[in-house]
Amino acid sequence: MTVTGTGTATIRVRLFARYAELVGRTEAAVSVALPATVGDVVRRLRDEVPQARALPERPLAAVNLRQVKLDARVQDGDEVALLPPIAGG
Amino acid sequence: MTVTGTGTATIRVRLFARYAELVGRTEAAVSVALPATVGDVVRRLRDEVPQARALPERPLAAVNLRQVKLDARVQDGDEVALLPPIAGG
Amino acid sequence: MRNAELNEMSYLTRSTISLDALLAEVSSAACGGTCVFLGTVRDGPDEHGVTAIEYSAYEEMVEAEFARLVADADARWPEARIAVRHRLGTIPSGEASIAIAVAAPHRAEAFEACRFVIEEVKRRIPVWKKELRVDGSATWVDPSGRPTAHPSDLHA
Amino acid sequence: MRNAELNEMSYLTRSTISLDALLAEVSSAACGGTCVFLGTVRDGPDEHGVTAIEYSAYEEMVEAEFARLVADADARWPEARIAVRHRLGTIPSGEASIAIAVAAPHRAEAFEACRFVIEEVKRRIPVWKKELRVDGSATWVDPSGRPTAHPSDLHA
Repeated sequence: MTVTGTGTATIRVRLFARYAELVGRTEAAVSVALPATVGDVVRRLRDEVPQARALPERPLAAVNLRQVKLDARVQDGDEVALLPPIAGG
Repeated sequence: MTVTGTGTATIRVRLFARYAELVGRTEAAVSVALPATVGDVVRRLRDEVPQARALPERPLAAVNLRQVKLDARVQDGDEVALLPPIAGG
Repeated sequence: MRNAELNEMSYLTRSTISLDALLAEVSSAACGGTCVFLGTVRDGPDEHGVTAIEYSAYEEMVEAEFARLVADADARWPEARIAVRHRLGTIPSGEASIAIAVAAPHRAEAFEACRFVIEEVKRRIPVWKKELRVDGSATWVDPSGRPTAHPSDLHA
Repeated sequence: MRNAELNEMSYLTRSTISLDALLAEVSSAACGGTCVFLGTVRDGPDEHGVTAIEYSAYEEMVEAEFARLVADADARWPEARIAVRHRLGTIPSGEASIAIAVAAPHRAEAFEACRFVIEEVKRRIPVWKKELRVDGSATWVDPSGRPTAHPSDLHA
């Protein structure tokens, strides 16, 4: 059951490959006021972490191991990943 | 250079798989009056070799290791093969 | 150069096919994608106890026709590197009767050329199969892949 | 049953991929056709001296996404048996980064399901590549397969 929730959510943000190099770290924790979307998390990260401005404004993203659009909702405790263009194989 | 030729040609006929079983042999030599086609060779074989009547009248055929139609010409010394339906692989 | 190399050897074998050897033949620094097809002797629900298939061939023509077939594939996919081996004799269920390996700079060519080769094999390589069953019967396989209505024991 | 078996193990490895192990996973008496795809690290004329590619991944998501991808393929080709392994770490030119094996009763399904899996890998499995060159430079590869204009040494 999904509860939209109010208050503040703490989101673990993970960065990979070129994005991790650009930002100089592989993860960050950001707080967002609920309700919030993945796009809000990206904006918050870019505001709070200086080098995160180097990230695209609309990166490919996943929540809890699943690709989502930037308007997908996040909950407290979610893991949001920002994924550089996939080069699998 | 292909010479159509006249006179008599001796053709080596080879039989494989089910056709060899039907006829009870894997090869035969037949003589045909030139000019002659692969179809003539098949008819001659069916006339001369008793069990060859069990072969289809219009089998798949090859001359000198290459599939041909039954109206292809044959020369003295050619090898004609009668091929059951191919089940390669 | 590859074709010259291949022509020195046979497309046919009577032993187990070595996939490693085939892959070594096609591998190249310039090729990022390799597609392999293995045809194996099947004993599925439609086969009713096939223990092995006896493969026979018009061997001289198989060699000549494979050379032409590989040349045709080379012409369509000039950057593809192709190796193929067909096994003859009695092949037990589960073992490979044919292996095709195609390496290419990009995967689309590898898949397409590999598929082309197996489809052409089915169409033009003069090989025949007799299914040997657990009950001792033997049946020629027709080109559709299903046994014919001519059990060999009627003619053997 | 197969999926349960696969779920006990990882789709990822840091060692050389064993094609034999993959083929053993999919082999079945009912399957007459097996299609394999190998993606190998290329050092072709466009690559300018690539000695290796460093593969990194969002590993937990790779496992979850591969499970979903294989389930999608199972749904489309219910008779196909699918095994896939992706290698991570530094992979030298010529060695395989991914291997996919699909066995099926008939070859069309094997080819189609194998092609589907590699196309979906390219689209949805979160893996990234950094090309390491003979001159010491390193470049992230963009999804089109060509290096990006962002050499990593600017950001390292």
